[in-house]
Amino acid sequence: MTPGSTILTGVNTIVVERTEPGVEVVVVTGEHDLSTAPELERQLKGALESGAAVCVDLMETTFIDSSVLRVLISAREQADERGIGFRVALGDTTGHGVRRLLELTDTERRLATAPTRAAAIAGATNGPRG
Amino acid sequence: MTPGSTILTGVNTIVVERTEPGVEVVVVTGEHDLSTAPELERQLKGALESGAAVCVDLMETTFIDSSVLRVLISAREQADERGIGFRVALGDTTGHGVRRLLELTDTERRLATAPTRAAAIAGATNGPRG
Amino acid sequence: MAPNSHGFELELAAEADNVPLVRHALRGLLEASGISDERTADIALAVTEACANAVLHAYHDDTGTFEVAAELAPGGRLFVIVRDYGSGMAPRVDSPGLGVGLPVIAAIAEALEIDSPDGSGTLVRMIFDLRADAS
Amino acid sequence: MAPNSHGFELELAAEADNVPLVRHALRGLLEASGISDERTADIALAVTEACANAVLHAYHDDTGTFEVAAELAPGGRLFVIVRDYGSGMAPRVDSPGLGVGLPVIAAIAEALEIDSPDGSGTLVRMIFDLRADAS
Ligand SMILES: Nc1ncnc2c1ncn2[C@@H]1O[C@H](COP(=O)(O)OP(=O)(O)O)[C@@H](O)[C@H]1O
Ligand SMILES: Nc1ncnc2c1ncn2[C@@H]1O[C@H](COP(=O)(O)OP(=O)(O)O)[C@@H](O)[C@H]1O
Repeated sequence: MTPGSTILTGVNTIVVERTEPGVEVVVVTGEHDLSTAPELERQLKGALESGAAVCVDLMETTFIDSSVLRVLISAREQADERGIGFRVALGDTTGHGVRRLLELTDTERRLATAPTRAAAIAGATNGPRG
Repeated sequence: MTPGSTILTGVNTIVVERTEPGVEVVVVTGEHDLSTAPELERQLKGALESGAAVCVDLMETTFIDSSVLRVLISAREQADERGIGFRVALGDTTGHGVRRLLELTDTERRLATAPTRAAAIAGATNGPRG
Repeated sequence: MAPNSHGFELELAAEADNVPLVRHALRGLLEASGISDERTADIALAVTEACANAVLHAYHDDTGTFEVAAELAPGGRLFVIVRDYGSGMAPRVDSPGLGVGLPVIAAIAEALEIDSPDGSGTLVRMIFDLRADAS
Repeated sequence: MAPNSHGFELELAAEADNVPLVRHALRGLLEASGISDERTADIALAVTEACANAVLHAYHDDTGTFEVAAELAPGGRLFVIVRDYGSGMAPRVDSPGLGVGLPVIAAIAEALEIDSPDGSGTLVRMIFDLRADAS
């Protein structure tokens, strides 16, 4: 499944960055829903199997639906089970559509969020509960 | 929590019978919902910890809601995990209200049903997948 | 609170033990109207799920009340409203329930309507077709 | 299928890749009407969840279509209908979803109505209050 909505809004991407040692940063840009959730799930699975800590960067995410939220919650649970550091960067630049879903479902804490990408990377590399 | 609806319909009871060797028969009579689901959960927990096989007799059950269905499904899952024989007796005398919920949610198979109490006891004492 | 031949209204504490009372009133109404046992059981299931939601989800740790109104309408229909004054619809990823309540109601009722009047809980309206062969 | 200033109608294959198209049409309509970005995002979320249900639950292994109609109404309201011709509401204890779709819609919409016309799928009607401060 390709990110089918790219043509519509230009920048709906999922990119894994390995620029910092010991952490895989999964950068989610634009809007994501059931059409891209399986791709996100695959990328997160790969990151969780890499042995490194995992940071999901939602700083430039404009929209997610409950399919994407399910994938994020399940990644966090898997990380905890395996003792892998995990954080979600969720900050001022994150879209209202993302915050709204987390608020409504009261899941912000469940995702282990940090307010910037740097804080999320630091949190993730300090271990699962760092 | 006492079965608060007893006064209304006379016979809403949960009784554990140990008349047959090697099997605890949890007999559910009348109508059951969130008001009695916790009591059913307790009785099933006790039965599952007894070491014996477990049969849930719904032959005289007239009504269940999704709280009760959740308890039954979870008991079946626990039985499977621990290798305990488990069957639910669901037959001609079982109320329409019970069948309807199982049909709608397509959960009859998930509960490991048998059409009579005798068949359920036989199935349960033959082991989890007997 | 007195049932009559056309309907009933109940105001109850949001406690599990009160849900059977609602089914009791509902059966009284439907039996007096000659509705089939099968259809009555279906409707009792849907209404129970709506009441269960008011009891389990509306008030978190608080106490509160819920109201049930049922009315037989011309044309072989039953209107039922279940209303609470709790949090309003609050989606929970960790619901202790099986998660089939709303779809079960929607499957049995001809129409299910959920209103969330600002700051005053949840109002669930259900319309049931009373013919025995209605699905 | 052409959007105009008052609304739009779409008929789409029940496939995940088509759901972003619905949001695109919805944003076009709401932006042209000067609705706040926040409220637009809320409504996009609710409508996405309704479309996701048509795509994920209505047709099991079959293929099918779903329709979306949106209409701006006087008084600052938006009516949206999402309709499929699938199985009708089928509660599943093993839904692959998070189980928050219907409550999320109910929490965002002023009113959510679910009809299950006999043997012809599911019709979901949503009414949204377009004022920015509506919850
Ligand atoms: N009256 C209500 N007040 C607040 N939240 C509700 C109410 N009814 C339903 N909900 C929310 O909707 C969700 C789905 O309800 P339902 O389909 O009945 O499944 P369940 O109750 O088993 O979780 C509930 O988990 C809850 O978060
Ligand atoms: N259009 C539909 N057709 C058939 N079943 C549906 C439809 N929409 C919802 N459902 C049923 O209602 C359930 C609850 O839906 P929802 O609250 O969106 O949660 P989820 O989709 O995450 O399971 C679904 O699991 C499904 O069983």
